[in-house]
Amino acid sequence: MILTDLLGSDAVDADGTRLGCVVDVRLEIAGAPGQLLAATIVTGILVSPRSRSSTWGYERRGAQGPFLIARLQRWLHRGMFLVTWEDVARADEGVVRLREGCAHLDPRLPEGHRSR
Amino acid sequence: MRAAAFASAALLAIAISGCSSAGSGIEDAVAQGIAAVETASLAVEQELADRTFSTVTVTALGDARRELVDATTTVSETDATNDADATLRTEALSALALGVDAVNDARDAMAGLGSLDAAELLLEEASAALEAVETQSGTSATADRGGR
Amino acid sequence: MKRIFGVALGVLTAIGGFVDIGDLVTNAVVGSRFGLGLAWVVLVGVVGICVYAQMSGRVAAVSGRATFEIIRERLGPRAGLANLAASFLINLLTVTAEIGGVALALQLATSVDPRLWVPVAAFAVWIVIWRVRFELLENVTGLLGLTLIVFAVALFLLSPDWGSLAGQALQPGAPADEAATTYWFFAIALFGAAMTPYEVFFFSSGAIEERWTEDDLAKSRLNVFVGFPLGGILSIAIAGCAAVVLLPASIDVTSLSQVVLPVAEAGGKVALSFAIVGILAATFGAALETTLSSGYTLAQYFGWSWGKFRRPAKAARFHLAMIICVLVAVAILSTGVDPIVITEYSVVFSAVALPLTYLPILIIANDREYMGDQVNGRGMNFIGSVYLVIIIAAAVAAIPLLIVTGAGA
Amino acid sequence: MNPRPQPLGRVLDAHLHILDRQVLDRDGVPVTTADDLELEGIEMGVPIDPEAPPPFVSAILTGPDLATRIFGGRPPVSRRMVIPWRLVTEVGTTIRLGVSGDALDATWVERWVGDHIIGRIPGGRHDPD
Repeated sequence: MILTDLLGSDAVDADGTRLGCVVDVRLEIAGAPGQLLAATIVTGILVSPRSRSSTWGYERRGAQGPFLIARLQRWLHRGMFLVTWEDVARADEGVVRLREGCAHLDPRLPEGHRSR
Repeated sequence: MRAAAFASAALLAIAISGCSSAGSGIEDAVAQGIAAVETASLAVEQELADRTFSTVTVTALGDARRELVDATTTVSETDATNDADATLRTEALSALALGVDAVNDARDAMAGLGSLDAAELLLEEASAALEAVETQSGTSATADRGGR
Repeated sequence: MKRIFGVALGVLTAIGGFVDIGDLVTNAVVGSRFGLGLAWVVLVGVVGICVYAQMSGRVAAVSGRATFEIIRERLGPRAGLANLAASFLINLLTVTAEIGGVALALQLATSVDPRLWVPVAAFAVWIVIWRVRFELLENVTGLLGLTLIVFAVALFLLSPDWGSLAGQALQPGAPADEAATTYWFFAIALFGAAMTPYEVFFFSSGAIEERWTEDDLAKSRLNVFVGFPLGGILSIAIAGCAAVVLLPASIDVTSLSQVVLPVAEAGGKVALSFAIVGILAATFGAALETTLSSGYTLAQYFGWSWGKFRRPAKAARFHLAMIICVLVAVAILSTGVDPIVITEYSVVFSAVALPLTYLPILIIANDREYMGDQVNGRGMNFIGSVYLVIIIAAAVAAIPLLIVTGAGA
Repeated sequence: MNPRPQPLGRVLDAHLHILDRQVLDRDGVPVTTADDLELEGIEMGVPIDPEAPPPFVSAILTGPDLATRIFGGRPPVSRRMVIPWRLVTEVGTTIRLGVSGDALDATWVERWVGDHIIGRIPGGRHDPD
């Protein structure tokens, strides 16, 4: 499976109700140590209930500026949530099914990491 | 504020587009002709005063001639819708022809044929003729359409 | 001492590099039709290019990423490709205009048909890009371009009625014999000439070619905030010369030979030679910058290896793209199309393409992952946002005005 | 909203932090952009076993995948240009590889143009003066 098969899919709950659009996939560099970099595992998906538009991460990070763009982006993606991979039941063409009673988690990223 | 100005300018522009007539086409071409003849005059004047290089003068004269020929084509291809327009077209064409002749004389003079002083006088005549046509078209246009 | 020299050099090249065929032609056209009535647009444009260049230079120096990499990364492949197509076509148009400008400047010096000069100019552009070090080409053309100061000197020598010039500049608005739409059309053209996207692609990629780091930021700020405004003053001087000599004679500028007439009028042959050298250097320098920019934008979008600091075979597609661009420009010019007309269109389309190239930089300049603690301050964000609005307004209005005014005819 | 579980390693979002970023080789030479990622351990249309180990990133995809992201569709697996994820040493504002770009399939066009066109023009293999 490739990443962009998931991105843009509809996220539906166990009853088939649409919850939003899969806008991103959360990864963690935490698996078994590989040759050069520890394995990068999928830990969850990010679902935005109201917008499919591109996200620039404003709703997941502390960035505030420029004010207007930050506000617009936060508003478009208000209500975004993270679903852990354990709560994903199945991925079909254009639809991702979640398990019953899946938890809607805070989508924010842990603070600060910068490298060049 | 500026955005509003831009937007209203754009709307206004769309609203008033499509207003053109034979008269205004000729008027614009005559203005183009005047600009070209004045350019040639200025270049020749500078040449006579030894303030410029002959290469620049020759180039300016060549550009002026191209503009005059372009204006002449525009005028010749204009359809007149009334007698006034037809007369205007004839007069504009003859004034532009004077301009082309004068610029050609100046170019010849730069190549060593004839005198540049004489060409300068011809350019002045052509300029006067074109300005007369412009004044005339301006008045007839005002009568026709109530201004530009 | 060496530091001071370096700083001075940067500022001087920024001044000389600011003016290109678009600025030359548009300012002279506007001056000959509206006097200094549109000088305010040059001010708006210069502040805009300062803001934009400073942000993208800072992003390049701090994060090591050039402008079009950022555009692709933030806009994604689709909007990024639309942006690439627009920027690349405008760039190509500008390359054509600049090479045509070099040919026209050579015509002024020799009175040989510019179409014969086109292949010579194009070959010279290519060979310089192929062989000459980045710093050298930037500094030489920038310094020679400084001779355009002769336009400012000429304006003084013409001893104009300063009061009436100031009056024109301080009372913006269309004169009685010009339509309001034409006035605004030329306002956008001037804005596009001052804020051409290629300048920013070149500036940010140049920062990477010259391996800037955070330590170079102060220097970059000085180059931008001193060099560009002085370049803007040159632009206004070109308009001023046209306003003093050509406007009263009702000469609308349609060719490069008319642009230099006021200089000859004011300062005779000496001034004229400076002007011709200046125009030659400015258009040649800009031809290099625009050709490089076409390579930069393509390579950065697709992730190809690029840069003049590599040997050509190690940035093969980058060099191939530039060769093709120069050849296409020669093909366009060989049809006999007037470079001045191409210039007039290219500056307007520059204004159209600006928002999508500006927005990603504004966003990344706020991204701590890229910028660490060098993110935009509040003041910069405020000005940046104001300009975002201006740029979008100009882009939206440009095409309707182009159609309605028949390109300002 | 519930708090998220405490992460064990570095957390990043695939679209935000990886997609469309520049891929550089060991020496900092651009190789390509990350046009897509291959995730192993998810089969389309197959229920996910909650007990199975989590899926992981197996490769960076480039070339034809850019075209399909723009125009839609799906490239045949055989035409994919793949950079295995195990070659990645660092993910930051760029993705760094631990190998030289010349050794990768993904750079064959660049090498071909360099060898057959640009390298044949005089001066093409020298540093600029």
